[in-house]
Amino acid sequence: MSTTEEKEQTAGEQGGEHGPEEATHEPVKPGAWRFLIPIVAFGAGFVSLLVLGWVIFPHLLYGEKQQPVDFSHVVHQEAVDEGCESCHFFREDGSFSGIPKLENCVQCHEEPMGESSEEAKFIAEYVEPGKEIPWHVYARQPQCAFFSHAAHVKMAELECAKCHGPVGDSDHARPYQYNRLTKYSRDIWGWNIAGFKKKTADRMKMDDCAECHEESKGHKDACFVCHK
Amino acid sequence: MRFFAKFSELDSALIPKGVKRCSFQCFLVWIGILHIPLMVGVVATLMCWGLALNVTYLNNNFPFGLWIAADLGVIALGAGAFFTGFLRYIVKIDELKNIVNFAVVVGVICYAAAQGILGVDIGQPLRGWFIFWHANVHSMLTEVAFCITCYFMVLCIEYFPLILENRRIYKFGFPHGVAHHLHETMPTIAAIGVFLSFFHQGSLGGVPGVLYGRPFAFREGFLVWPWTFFLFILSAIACGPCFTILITWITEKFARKRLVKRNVIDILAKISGRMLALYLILKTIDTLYWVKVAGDVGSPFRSFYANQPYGYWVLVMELGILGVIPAIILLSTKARQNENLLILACLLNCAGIFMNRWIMTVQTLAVPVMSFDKFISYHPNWVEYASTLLWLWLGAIFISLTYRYLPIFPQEKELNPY
Amino acid sequence: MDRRTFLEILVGSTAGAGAGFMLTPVNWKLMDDVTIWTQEVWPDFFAGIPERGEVTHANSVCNLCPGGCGITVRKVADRATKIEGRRGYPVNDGGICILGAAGLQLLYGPWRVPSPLRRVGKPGSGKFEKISWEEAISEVVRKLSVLRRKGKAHTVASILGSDRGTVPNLFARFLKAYGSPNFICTTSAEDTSELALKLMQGGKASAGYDLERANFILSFGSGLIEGWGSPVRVIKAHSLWRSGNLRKRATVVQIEPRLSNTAAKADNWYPVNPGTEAALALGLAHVIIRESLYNIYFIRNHTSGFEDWTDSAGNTHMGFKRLVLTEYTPDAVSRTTGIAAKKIVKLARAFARARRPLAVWGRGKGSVSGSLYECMAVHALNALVGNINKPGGVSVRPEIATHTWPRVYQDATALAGFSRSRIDGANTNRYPLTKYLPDRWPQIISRKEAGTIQALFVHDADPYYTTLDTSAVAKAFEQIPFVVSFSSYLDETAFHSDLILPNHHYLERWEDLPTPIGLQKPMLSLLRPVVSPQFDTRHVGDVLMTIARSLGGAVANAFPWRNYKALLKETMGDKWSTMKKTGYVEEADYQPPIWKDAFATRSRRFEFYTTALKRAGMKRNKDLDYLPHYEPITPEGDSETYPLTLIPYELIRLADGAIGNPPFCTKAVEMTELKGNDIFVEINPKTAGDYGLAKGRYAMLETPKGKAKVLVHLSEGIMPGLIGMPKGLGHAGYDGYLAGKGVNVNSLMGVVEDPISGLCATWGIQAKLTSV
Amino acid sequence: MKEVHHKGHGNEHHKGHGRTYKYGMVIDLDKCTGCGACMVACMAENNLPFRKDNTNDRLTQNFWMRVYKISNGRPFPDSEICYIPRPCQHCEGYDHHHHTPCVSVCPATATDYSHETGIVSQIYTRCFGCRYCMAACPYHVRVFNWWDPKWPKGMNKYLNPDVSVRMRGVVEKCSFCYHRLQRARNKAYVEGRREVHEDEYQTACTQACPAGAVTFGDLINPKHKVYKLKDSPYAFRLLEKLGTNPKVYYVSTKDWVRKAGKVFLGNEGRG
Amino acid sequence: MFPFAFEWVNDPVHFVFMGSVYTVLILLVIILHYCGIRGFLDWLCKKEDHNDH
Repeated sequence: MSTTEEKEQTAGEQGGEHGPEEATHEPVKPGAWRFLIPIVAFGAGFVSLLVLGWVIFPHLLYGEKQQPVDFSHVVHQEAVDEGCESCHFFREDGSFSGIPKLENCVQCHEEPMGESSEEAKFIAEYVEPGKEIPWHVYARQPQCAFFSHAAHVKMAELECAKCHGPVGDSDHARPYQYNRLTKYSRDIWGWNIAGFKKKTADRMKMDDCAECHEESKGHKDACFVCHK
Repeated sequence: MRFFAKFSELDSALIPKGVKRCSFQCFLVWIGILHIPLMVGVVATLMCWGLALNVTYLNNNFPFGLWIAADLGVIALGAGAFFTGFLRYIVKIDELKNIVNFAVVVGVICYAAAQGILGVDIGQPLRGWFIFWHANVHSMLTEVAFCITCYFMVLCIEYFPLILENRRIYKFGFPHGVAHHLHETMPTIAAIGVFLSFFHQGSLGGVPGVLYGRPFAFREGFLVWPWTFFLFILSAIACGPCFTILITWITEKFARKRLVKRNVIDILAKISGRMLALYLILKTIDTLYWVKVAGDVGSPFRSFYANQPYGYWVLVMELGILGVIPAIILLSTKARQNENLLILACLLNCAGIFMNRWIMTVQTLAVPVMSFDKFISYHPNWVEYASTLLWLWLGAIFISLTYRYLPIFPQEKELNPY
Repeated sequence: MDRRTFLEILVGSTAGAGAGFMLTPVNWKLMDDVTIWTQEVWPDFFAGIPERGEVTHANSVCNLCPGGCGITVRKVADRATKIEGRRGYPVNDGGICILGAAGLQLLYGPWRVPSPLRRVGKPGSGKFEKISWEEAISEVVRKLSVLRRKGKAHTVASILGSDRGTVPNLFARFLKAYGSPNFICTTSAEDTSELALKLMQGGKASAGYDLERANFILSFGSGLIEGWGSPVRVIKAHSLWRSGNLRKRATVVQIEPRLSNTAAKADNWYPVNPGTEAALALGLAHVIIRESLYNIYFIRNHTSGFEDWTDSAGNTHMGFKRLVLTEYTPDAVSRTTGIAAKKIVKLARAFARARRPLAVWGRGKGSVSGSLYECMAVHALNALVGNINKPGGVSVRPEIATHTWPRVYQDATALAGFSRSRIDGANTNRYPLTKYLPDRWPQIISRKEAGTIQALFVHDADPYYTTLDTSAVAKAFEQIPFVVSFSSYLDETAFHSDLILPNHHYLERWEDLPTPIGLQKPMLSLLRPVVSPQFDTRHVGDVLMTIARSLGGAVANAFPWRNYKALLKETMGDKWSTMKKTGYVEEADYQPPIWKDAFATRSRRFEFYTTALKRAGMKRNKDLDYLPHYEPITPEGDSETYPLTLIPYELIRLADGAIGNPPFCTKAVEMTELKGNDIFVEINPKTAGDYGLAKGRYAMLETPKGKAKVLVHLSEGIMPGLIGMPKGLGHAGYDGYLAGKGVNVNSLMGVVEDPISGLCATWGIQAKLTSV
Repeated sequence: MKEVHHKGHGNEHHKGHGRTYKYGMVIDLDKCTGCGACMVACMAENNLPFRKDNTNDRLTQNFWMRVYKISNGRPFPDSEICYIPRPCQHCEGYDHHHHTPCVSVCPATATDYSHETGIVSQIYTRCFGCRYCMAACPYHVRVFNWWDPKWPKGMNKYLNPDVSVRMRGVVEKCSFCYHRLQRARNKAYVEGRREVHEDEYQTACTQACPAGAVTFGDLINPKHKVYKLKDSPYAFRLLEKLGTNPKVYYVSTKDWVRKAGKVFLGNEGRG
Repeated sequence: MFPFAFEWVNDPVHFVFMGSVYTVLILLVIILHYCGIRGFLDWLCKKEDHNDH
């Protein structure tokens, strides 16, 4: 139906309309190389989106906060007798205490125990006014999840590090990153923006729960095992 | 004014060669008029999304209402696309090539409408993708969702070459080539479409049919598979072509000229009539059997029709007035030739399918199951109507644009030389 | 660059960007995150989901009704999240009623009074300003000092929900020291019942019903499962009756014109003409006596006034037997009550022959005081079958003695004021036996000259809503220049007060609670703070003591305690430690006295013929007046204009007293009782036919006291000619969750006084219902 | 149309993974007084919303436990009333024949029948509100969140953290207070037990019922009270004939109540 | 985890259903790419012709 004459004609007619604004790209090469133009343009668009998606996007998505006190698990591990359970213990009703309340801390820290400036700050800012420490919880699970520490630690005898990683060996509290959209801790999706993980502790999404359940129990379990 | 002139110029450059279209001003006014009800629909949709579904008359007794009935209805009406494609590319009824493009256009609208309405209907549209990601393949809705999404893709692929065939786009070499090759593969695509459509048209029957807690819609054993399955396919392919005819006729009325030759229409009408007749026979058997089964287990049949507005008239209306009458018209060669009768038959047939889908969903829910349930009636409110009719206006705009700029009626030039 | 190059670059880079985008995690990640946003952030935005925390439980007692159930409050961190029935508690053992379960809505609701409020708008306008406690208290003190100085101490009155426990006693003590006799409490069927016991058995005690062991329960309109007595306990007893092999451990007979839940659950339902229950009771007595089915031993040895008797002056008096045998033949009773004579005979035999029969009295939940003679007639049935102080019967139950307070020293002003006669007319020659007549004072105030009451304290009561003939109450309130409410909630009375001094909510405060109503064993339980006060509220006891101290002089001296808790501790004495530990003390081994010692009447016997009434100075001379008999309490209104009779009915799902119904309970109200803001009245389809009324349609309900637009509900469970209307709706106070829903049936009713006690004996009112 | 049956057939699915339970309920209608405490206890336990303009028509109000008032329809004075508390029936269906009506229809696997506990779960964060399950349920136990979960100011304080607050646009229903089982299990695990005692796991309505009309427990454990109660000659289940195989049993000595409850279709059903 | 099916269960229904879905999707993708690439190649050939011309 169409003819080459028509094509050239229209191009000639309207060519001047848009030209100058778009001249930022490489100059037009005449002749045989011309067919490369769309290919190069394709490549440029492709690469810039890749950079945007993989490098810039995570910075936009996640915000960062410092923990109120730079807590050293190493120092505390040495000071206590019963390992993690000295501070992260089970209550009588089977629930897990999670991050200790101030009252637990005060049992030892009524007065400064060491020289550290962080401890001094902690005592001045929280112990003395009796204010709870607003910790940011790396592993905070969503409202809809019921995570039973008892089932995992007491029954399945999992190590804390299996999910939490080697927190106990940390000498400093790492910065807490949170998803600006969902308010989740970054640890849930994992620090890899693509969601790839190497170790079990790298991610805490439902898939990861299901993966482990499938390995150990042979099935992913019913929804209500962990949901509420 | 200069802008307008520019656009007007562009507009005339886009209009297919050798056909006459109304003036650009006239077209703009027409599109503008369509935007008035369209905006009402948009407002209704935004209300549903913004204020939650309490703005509708749906309630806990009627979780399904107009929207689901409309969904099932438009999918059936859109069956014209797959069935015409099937006849054209697989059965190879060559005349149908003159209407198959338009059938695709109607199909695209219907399937887009189905998805769009579902997008308003569900309470959490932002999570709608769960139906694919967390699919429960035992659910009829999953099957339907997968099929209509895939089939919508197919329809888009079928529609795509039409765009490429636009006068201006076609001039570029690349689109030309793509369109050409797409045309080549069209039979394969049509076959995929037929496969998909076949399944979800049937599965739609299963949507209420598997609800064994709702004895009104529930069928068991042979009656559910393959009976209901094929009943739904049959009903869809009986009315789909009729809907295509109806829309073609309406388009012709607006265009004020013939666009498709009578013999093409007649073929579709004839096939539609046969399908409808077959459907009615099977549906009657199904109904009688259902009455018998219902009678066997304690005669709730009467109770199904005990509460107005769902009395026995529903049965008479659905099968008689909206079933037998159009079937007779469509089967009779003489009656078919009368355009008024033909269009009446198409209208009745399409209304019949809609009524059938309404009965299968809304009446199913209205019939009390527990002996101490209270009968409650449901009717949609303006929000539901507006957000559903929105797709009518969108469809009208879509057809207007397609008709104006794309060569969808191959016989138009021949029928209207100038 | 030419147009083609531009297009190629545009299309190429867009396609490249598109392809690149598909290979980034952005789309998948955002799709996931948007979803999580809908799952977590969105609901949280609306609901404000609180933090998780440690779960603890705290025990206390519910005081939303006189039932006194033990409750266990589940807390998460410092929030109370759920009220449950306390397991092992003597009253309710783990069960809880609908209102109790919704208690937290009252605690955290927006209808709480957040701080002391002073009215700024016109009276009743509901416009208040927040003021400090000091300001509020000093305002009260200022007003009270002025009144006292002017010698008008007696014009101060208080209306309370109860007269038992330390807080009511503090009020009584305050008024006594201040110089006013007008300590008024709202009354209920319990008051009439106590009076009947006093007259027939002597002494001051409440009735305890051994519902658990009774095996034939004859209920004269008592809503046993609608909140009569201590609701959970009675419902538990009901379950006991329904246990056993054939689920018939006990037979329950309900006598009531309407098919209430109790009637529906009863083995037999006798729809009686409303207000004729006494006649039926006496008709049953007739059969029992005629057929000698009564407990001859008890009647012969421990009762007086059964047979005709001669007094010391030689006058012969009619005995109960003669009265009943002559006046209440089944045929006569049948004509009055509308129940077939045959049925009466059958019922009487069944009742008397049962192993442990028990007749209970108190219409509905027992919120209306009722007719004294009717109560006596029913109690006479209990006496006939000899179940007084017996297992499965009715017994007297004293209160646990607590440490008595030092005597109040009244100065001259106090003495002068205190000796004036009461505003409500109780304890006068006209009504010598009655303690309070809370339903009478509105009329009295409106009749008498202004200034009768200069200040009114309201605590634990909502007279503005609960008193019958609401418009008269409103008028009375207008006459009182200074109304102080101690309510925790913005109820009607608070709404029409000049000053609100909000008390702590019951889950925030210490208080003692007397024995739950209807229990056989004396008990004392402790209300204790479960959560810290949520608003700027203060304990009413502390506030009252602060006021007294600020008034100075003898009034201040009457309150030597440091604060309310110190007073409570001192009052409880040696029981305090147990109460604090377990939440209650109970005389578990309490046994009602045996017949020989049971009766404190002058004759030391159960008196059918109450000499006490005679001695009290009643100006009545017929023998009949001292015997239980049927004296119709005629409803207001002429039956020409008002051909139908409106009877209010009570629902356990609708709190109809001083506490407004919480939203959960209102949500649970049946759709045949409330629809949107419209209330339903229940009528028989026959009535509907007679008056051209249709199901579900609007109608105008009119009584001599007022009119209201209602919806019509047709029910086969109500006697033709009657209109049933649920109690507890039509609030104006609280909040949109309750206010404006339905009609307050109290506003359509008037007070009909009992001829002897003067208490409100209204059971209905003539009405007409026309379709609109 | 596909043959529809259980996904992950119960028995093989859980082979070697501890005991299975069938939690169920027996409700004694002779004892039930229709007081509504179960409804409110449920609403309080499970963070159910309420609104100012509740029209009490039960059509847009959310109840997990709803008490039906039924009448024998006879004229005065032979009229009778019975109350039927109706939690989720937790239908089990019959293997390979009938399945839990709502589970198989859910397109997103937001609802599931657990063969370990016999509880039909509903995951609000998974549900996207298509309401197919509501159409499937003949008991109307499933309700939709037509509104956003708003509470009057300050009322959010009593929200139970063990139960998620449902966002608008999702379906919700009674869970047999599953979170209580989760808590009870926690306690058992810490104490070194795998089994939860009967009284450790009771639903809110069971616990609240002042009449003791609701009994809850493991229907297949002979030590549990429900085991015997469900075999009462007066026991029936709602719409038994449909073949939903519910796990809520009712007991009533009144014939008309039993008939009203179980009858939909006349003849004896399967199972 | 299999794409598009988190709730994967090893039963025939899943295989058939998901199998069909994927067959359809793959077929469509192949067709689109086939047409696109063929069209592009055609265009390139033509273009060179044109330039030579």
